[in-house]
Amino acid sequence: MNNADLLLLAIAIPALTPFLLAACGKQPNLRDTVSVLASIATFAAVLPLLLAVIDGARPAISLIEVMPGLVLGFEIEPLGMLFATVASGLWIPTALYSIGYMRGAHEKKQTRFAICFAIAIASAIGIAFSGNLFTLFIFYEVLTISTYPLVAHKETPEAKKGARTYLAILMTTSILFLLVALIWTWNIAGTTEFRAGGILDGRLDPVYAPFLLALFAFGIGKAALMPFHRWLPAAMVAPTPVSALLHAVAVVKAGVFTMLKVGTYIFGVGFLGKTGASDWLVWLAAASILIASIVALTKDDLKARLAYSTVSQLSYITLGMALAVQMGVIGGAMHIVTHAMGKIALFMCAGAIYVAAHKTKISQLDGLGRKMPVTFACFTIAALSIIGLPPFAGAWSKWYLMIAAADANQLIIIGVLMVSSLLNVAYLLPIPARAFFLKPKEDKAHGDAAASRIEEAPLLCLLPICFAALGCIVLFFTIGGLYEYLLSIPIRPESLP
Amino acid sequence: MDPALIDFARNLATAIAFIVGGGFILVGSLGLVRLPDVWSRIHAAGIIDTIGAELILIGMMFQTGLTQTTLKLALIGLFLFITGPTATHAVANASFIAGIRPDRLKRNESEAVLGEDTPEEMKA
Amino acid sequence: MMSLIEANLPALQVVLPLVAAPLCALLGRGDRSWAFACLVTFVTFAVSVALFAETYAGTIISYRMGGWEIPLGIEYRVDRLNAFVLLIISGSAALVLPYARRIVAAEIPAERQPLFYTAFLLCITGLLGITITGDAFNIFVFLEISSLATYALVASGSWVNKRALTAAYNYLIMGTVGATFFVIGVGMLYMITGTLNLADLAVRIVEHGDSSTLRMGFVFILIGIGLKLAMFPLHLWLPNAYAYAPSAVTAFLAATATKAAVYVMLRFMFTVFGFDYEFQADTLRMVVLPLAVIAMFAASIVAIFQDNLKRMLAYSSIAQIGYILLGLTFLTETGLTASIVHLFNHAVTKAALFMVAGCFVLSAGTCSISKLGGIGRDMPWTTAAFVVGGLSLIGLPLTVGFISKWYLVLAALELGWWPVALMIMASSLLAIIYVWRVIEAAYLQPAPEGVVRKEAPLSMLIPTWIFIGLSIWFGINAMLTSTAAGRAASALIDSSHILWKE
Amino acid sequence: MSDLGIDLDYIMGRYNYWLFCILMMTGLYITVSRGNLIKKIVGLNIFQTAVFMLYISMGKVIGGTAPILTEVPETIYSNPLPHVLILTAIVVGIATTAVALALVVRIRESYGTIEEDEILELEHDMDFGSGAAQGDPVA
Amino acid sequence: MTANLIGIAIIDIVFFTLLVLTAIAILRQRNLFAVAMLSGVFSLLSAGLFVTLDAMDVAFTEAAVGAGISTVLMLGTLALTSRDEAKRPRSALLPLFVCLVAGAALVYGTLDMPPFGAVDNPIQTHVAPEYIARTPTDIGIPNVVAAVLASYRGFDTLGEVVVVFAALVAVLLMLGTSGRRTNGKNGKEE
Amino acid sequence: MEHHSILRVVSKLLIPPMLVYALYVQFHGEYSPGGGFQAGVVFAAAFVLYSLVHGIDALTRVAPPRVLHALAGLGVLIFAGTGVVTMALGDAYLGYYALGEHPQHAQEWGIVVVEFGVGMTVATVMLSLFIAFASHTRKLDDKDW
Amino acid sequence: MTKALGLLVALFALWLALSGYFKPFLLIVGFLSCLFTVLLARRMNLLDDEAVPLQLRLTLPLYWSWLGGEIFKSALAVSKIILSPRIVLDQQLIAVESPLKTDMGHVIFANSITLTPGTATVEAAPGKFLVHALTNEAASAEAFTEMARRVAVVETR
Amino acid sequence: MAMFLAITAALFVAIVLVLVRLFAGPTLYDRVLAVNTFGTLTVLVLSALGFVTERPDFLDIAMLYALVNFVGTIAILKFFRYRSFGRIRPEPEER
Repeated sequence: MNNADLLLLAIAIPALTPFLLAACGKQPNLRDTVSVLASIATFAAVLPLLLAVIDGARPAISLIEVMPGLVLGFEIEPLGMLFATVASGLWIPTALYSIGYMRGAHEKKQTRFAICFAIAIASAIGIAFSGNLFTLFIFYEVLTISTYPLVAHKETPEAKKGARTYLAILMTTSILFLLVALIWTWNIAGTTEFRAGGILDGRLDPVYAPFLLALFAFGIGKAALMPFHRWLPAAMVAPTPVSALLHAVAVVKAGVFTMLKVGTYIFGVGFLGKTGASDWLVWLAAASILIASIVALTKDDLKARLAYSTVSQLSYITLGMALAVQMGVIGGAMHIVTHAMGKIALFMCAGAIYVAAHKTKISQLDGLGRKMPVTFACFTIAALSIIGLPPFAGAWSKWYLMIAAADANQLIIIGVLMVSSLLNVAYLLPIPARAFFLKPKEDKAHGDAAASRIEEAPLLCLLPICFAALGCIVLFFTIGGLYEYLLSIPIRPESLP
Repeated sequence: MDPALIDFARNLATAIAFIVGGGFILVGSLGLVRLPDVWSRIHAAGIIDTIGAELILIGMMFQTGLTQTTLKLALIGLFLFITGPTATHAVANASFIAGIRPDRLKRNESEAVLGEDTPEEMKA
Repeated sequence: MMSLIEANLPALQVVLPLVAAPLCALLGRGDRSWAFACLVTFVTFAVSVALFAETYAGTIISYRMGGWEIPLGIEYRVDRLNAFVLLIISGSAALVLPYARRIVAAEIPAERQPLFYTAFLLCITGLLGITITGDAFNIFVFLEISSLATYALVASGSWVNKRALTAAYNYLIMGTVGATFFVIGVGMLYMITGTLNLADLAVRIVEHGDSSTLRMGFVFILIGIGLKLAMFPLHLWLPNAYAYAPSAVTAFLAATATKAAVYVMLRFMFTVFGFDYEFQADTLRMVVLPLAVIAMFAASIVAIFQDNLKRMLAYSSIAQIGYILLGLTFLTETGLTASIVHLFNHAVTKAALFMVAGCFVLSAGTCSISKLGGIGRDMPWTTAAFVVGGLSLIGLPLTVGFISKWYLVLAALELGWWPVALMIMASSLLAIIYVWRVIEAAYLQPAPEGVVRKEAPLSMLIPTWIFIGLSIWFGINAMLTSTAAGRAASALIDSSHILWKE
Repeated sequence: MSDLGIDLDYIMGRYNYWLFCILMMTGLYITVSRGNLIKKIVGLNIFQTAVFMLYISMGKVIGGTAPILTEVPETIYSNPLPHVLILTAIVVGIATTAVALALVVRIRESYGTIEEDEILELEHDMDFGSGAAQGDPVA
Repeated sequence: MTANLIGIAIIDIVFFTLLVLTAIAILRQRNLFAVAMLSGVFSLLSAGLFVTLDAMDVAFTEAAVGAGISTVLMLGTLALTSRDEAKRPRSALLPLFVCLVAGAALVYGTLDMPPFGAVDNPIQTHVAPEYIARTPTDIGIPNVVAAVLASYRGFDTLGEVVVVFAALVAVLLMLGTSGRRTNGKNGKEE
Repeated sequence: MEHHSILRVVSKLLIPPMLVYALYVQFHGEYSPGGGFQAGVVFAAAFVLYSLVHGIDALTRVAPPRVLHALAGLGVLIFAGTGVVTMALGDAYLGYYALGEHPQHAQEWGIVVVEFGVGMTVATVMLSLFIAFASHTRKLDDKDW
Repeated sequence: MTKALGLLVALFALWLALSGYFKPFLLIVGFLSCLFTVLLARRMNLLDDEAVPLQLRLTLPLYWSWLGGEIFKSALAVSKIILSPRIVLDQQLIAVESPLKTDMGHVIFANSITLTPGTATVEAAPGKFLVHALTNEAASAEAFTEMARRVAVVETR
Repeated sequence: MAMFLAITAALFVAIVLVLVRLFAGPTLYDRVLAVNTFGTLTVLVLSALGFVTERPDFLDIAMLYALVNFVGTIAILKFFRYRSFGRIRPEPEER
């Protein structure tokens, strides 16, 4: 089996899983087994690809020419491979976790949930492997639509409203800006292929470059750049596994990943740096980082706070791209991984808390740490990773981003990153602190009996959390390999043979 | 006979027919406007339908001589001759049944014709 | 025999359904006439496939009715453009008719069904005739055949809802005014050129030069056809006509009627008038373009507030016609490609969507969105078809709608018309809203109490899904449609003399 | 003539068309402005007939005769083509009228009126009055 | 210009004046029976006009249609509907505006039209003379209109027949084939 | 004797000539104004007159709607079928030259046949339309007017 | 059968008068047309004395010419009324006895009354007519009897 | 020829007068009467026009109209009578 086949397989497995799931929708156990097996199989297909890519292979395949000159095709390069690995890798724990969560919370329509979940993963991998912007756009939209039912899963009025917001913003931005940007790109470059060094250099009048970049930056709504970030908090009405995987990993990372791809392979870092087209984006991203952090401080709802945190963290990656230096790309890419690890753990914790204690507000968590020690320990680790303290993975990505800012002579940005870290501390650490150190409030309604029944979440929930928290630590020590790997992201145009 | 003379005679005949017929038609149409009610107007229409129309057609026949066109004109005359009064009768009948009566009726013998069972509306 | 058929293909295209119509009326019983009509449409479809294949390479078939020389007699002229449109029309017919049986049986009294199918065949005849003919006045005649049949078809919705009658009446008045305007326009052209043959007209219009008569001929034809194709301020007949016509009729009309009119518009605008003069181009760009843009927004916004699914889709059709006209007003090859490709794409999508509405009507007895709660569970396949069709309406990738939007935006960008490109996209966002209302109702709302809804019968599901399949297939592999449309467009542009063409 | 600013030939060459324009406008006005469904149809007929006249007058040759050939040589004939077209158009017109009238009959049966305003009121009631949803059958 | 030609021109104008008067009478008349009659008169006057414009066949058709079928059908409809048009205030401004714009466009279109009745108009030189010149040899019948109608443009006529047939289908679809009423309520009298 | 006997007698006198006149118009379309359409209308008018005087039921007895509808379709088929025949004979659709050796006769034959189809359709359709309208309501009694 | 034949002959004469062409084709078609018409007339039950008035004497043209004179005279009378500056009418509805035996005779009589301006038949009842007359002179009974006498000559069975 | 023009002119004057009656009414029977008379006049005008346009052989139109006009008049009366008085007038059995 060669790499191209593997590539197809990596997409096909999650893409075909829904059919299997639908077929065995009547038997929950079988269905959930299929779900887990599929996630493992996908990862198994992705891993050899990763190894091949590390070896320098660039498998490519083009499926069909949709319109003259517009190809539906895949090509793997380091950045995409990284994203695919993260997405598929984290699917396994999430699959396990969601079994526990969904059963624990007695959610309805679990089959639909599993199906949409699988489609979402398939499209995330599709995004990762896209050989051109057009293909990427297709999977981008599939991702949006397949996650809509997940967000609206509870079918309550709030869920519907949140899902509407989610859909409206993502669709609006993608169609109104991204598609136009895509067509514009195609119009001037005659192709939408991802090429090292970009395809616009020499074709696009530098005067227009900022505008095209703006179309991209706002068009990629999944990157949650302010002011188009509202969907992310709105989507928090979804069941927690959804928030965990999709809104910490697949969906938002698809957004920033696209951002990186566009910066690196469409515009080209060199072109961006030369023309200064992305300067404005640097400032916008910086503003986004700070404002989102401040908003996060004001939120009492745990998931909402995490969501705003995500908004803020995503802007780091956008910032990395906008800095238009190699280190920025590397830092951004690295942040994809580290933040994913951290945030998924945090969300899973939030879910565990909901399943075990039915609590969603931070102010209700007082003293819960003693009842759920493992959960909150993991929460603390992940939080520290997000904040960027060694020995947790988050430290490295922030480090590289700061280097990038220095490379780009944006000293103020370094300051911004510092301030942001402080804000992270301010909004994340109080949570475990309350849980561990404060006394539980008297709950008149449920009484002590209810409170005393709270214990750790089901094992299926707990295991993935531990796994993710562990990942945060392990990643810190193995970052060298990742850095080496990321250096292979081509920045300059390949010299023609 | 002199063809010119025949021509003249023929034109003269046409002219007379036209003048008389046209005169009747004008008078009839004037009557249609001037006369006070349906009943009297029926007679004005009668002038146009009968004497006026026929005379004009006859005048035309003089012009065409003995050709197929003459036959057609004669046929038109015949049709008008049959349909004209019938239509007039139908109008008169309809307005009679509708209960419309002449303004100042000098003599009314309608019961004599219709008999005892004449509906109220028709007696008007 | 084969060669005889082959030589007379263009005539057969129209004559087949034409001869079939009276026969169908004579057959007498509903099912028999249905089967016969189906058979005829299949054969007709085969004929248009043959014509399409023949013209795909670029041959222009010219068929002389009665064997008379061209300006004397009536010419049938098939080129890439109208072969494509013929394919759309006969293909839609061949799919809608099999679909029609069950829903027609439910909506139309049994004794009227043979007449219904006869009218259907007549409508097909008219539409095909409009498309294939190369004679300006012949267009009018066949336009009226299709229109009269359409009025009857729309009015036959009155057994379900009496408003079909007023809808048909309004359609009739506006349609007739439109046709008469068209006749005035053709008369003016005839007056200054002395010919009715479209190709001959094109040549002689150039010879005779610009004149106020030519200009007004242009305007009257534009308005006349505009009425028929529901160009924005002239669209008032469409929503009710589509909403209250029998479901099968709506599906067919939405797929074909306005499309044939658009074809006539294209043919006149490009082949006949050819934009030698500022006046025509200015009219299109200063008047029709803004109207098209307004249509895209206004109609979509109105669609959002409709509770009747069919009516909502009808308003959406007006908006989609706006897209088609917009592509036309660009006066570029890409713009035309966009228009032509959208002809096909919208036909496929809208037919499918209206068919879904028909399935809802049959099973749920209503197509009121507020009463379709939870129908996604009861009728999974039908609703799924709606979702895919809706996505295509929005213009998401992997559906045909995307292809159209792509070309349209591309055309706008080529001209550097930024605001237009953004507006195209903005209006498709409105489509999201109205499509999503239905999807949300179908999946996320609870079903009304005590309602039993069964999945639509296969005879209706299969045609619906064929349309959906087409709209996916040609969304993924648009080579055939976009190449065909591109070729047709370039042929049109080549045949016309656009004044700023390099 | 031209120094007066009036070109008599020009006017003579067009007066016929202008007259029919007036007639067309009258017909169109009746169609658009009247609320009675039957009257609209009558207006439509007038409108169409005026168009027919436009066609026929363009086919006229002054000094010509009907295009039915005679033995007389050198006869000028009027243009037969507009005649043919208008024959067809008249037939189309009567067909349309018949369909329209049939519709009016049915409308009257269903609505009890043939006045547009009253029908609109009834339909407005159907939409908003009873609270019935728009998509519902109203037999 | 002989006296005859001037005479025809005058007849032309007289007919036209009568037509406009009739049209205005139709506009103002509220009794629908009177409207039906007036529309019959209208088509009869136009038939006369067609005769003066050399269009015998058209006049023939218009007379047959206007006086015969059209009136009878309209009466048949009136018998089933109502006699009078309701008196209702309607804003006449918009329709007036529409008509004036359409009329202005028409008049503008006539400005460059080839003059009425001239022998060298494009339409008299391009296709039509061919018909007149070729009919005797091609088809061998004197009525050129019939030749064009049934042979040169026979397909148009086929379309015309189909239109008539379509009208039948349409009317029967709406009113029923048996002639008996299908659905109950209808004002036998209002 | 009914109160409109005059009308009855006159209509009886008039109908046969009207029919013959209609047929004359039908078959002289090539020589003088007229043709299938006009003939059809006059033909129908004669029947309308009959029904006006003798009632709609008498008319439907003489000309049953079913037959009329069939004939209407048949008329279209005659016209369209002529085209199919010429097509089968190797000429174009409605190319009458295929109908005979002598070109002019072939054309004339074609025109006659085609016009016959027109006349048949128009007459029957017009009559059917009248019947459809007239019988859509309560029957008009013969004496009722 | 005689009626049918008579009608056929009459109709064919009408055809010839209308046609004026004596081409074999047109003659054949004409004959067939007339035959067809006769068949239709039979189907319509028209073949009786009223539709085929073969029984009428040849004196009909004579009667017509007399009637023409009458019409002319009464037309003049009515014209005088119309043209007079003040219109004076003596309208009346009078019953007129009809001595005629056949329907055809009745019709001829009634139509003759209507044809003569100044009088018009309004309603027909068995054996008598209701006639509207414009003036006293028009309503004079002698004129009607004279007319009835002349119609009777034409009518005889 | 002048004669025909003259008679046409006279007929036109008559037509105008008849139209005045037609427009003015007042009863429907006045109008029917006017229409019928108008028909007769039109037959004459059409015949005269045949002569004016020098093609008198086409009297068919006039003949057609002479026949059809009658049908029209009868139709108007029949339909109008039924509409307005059909109910008032007793059914035949009752008489």
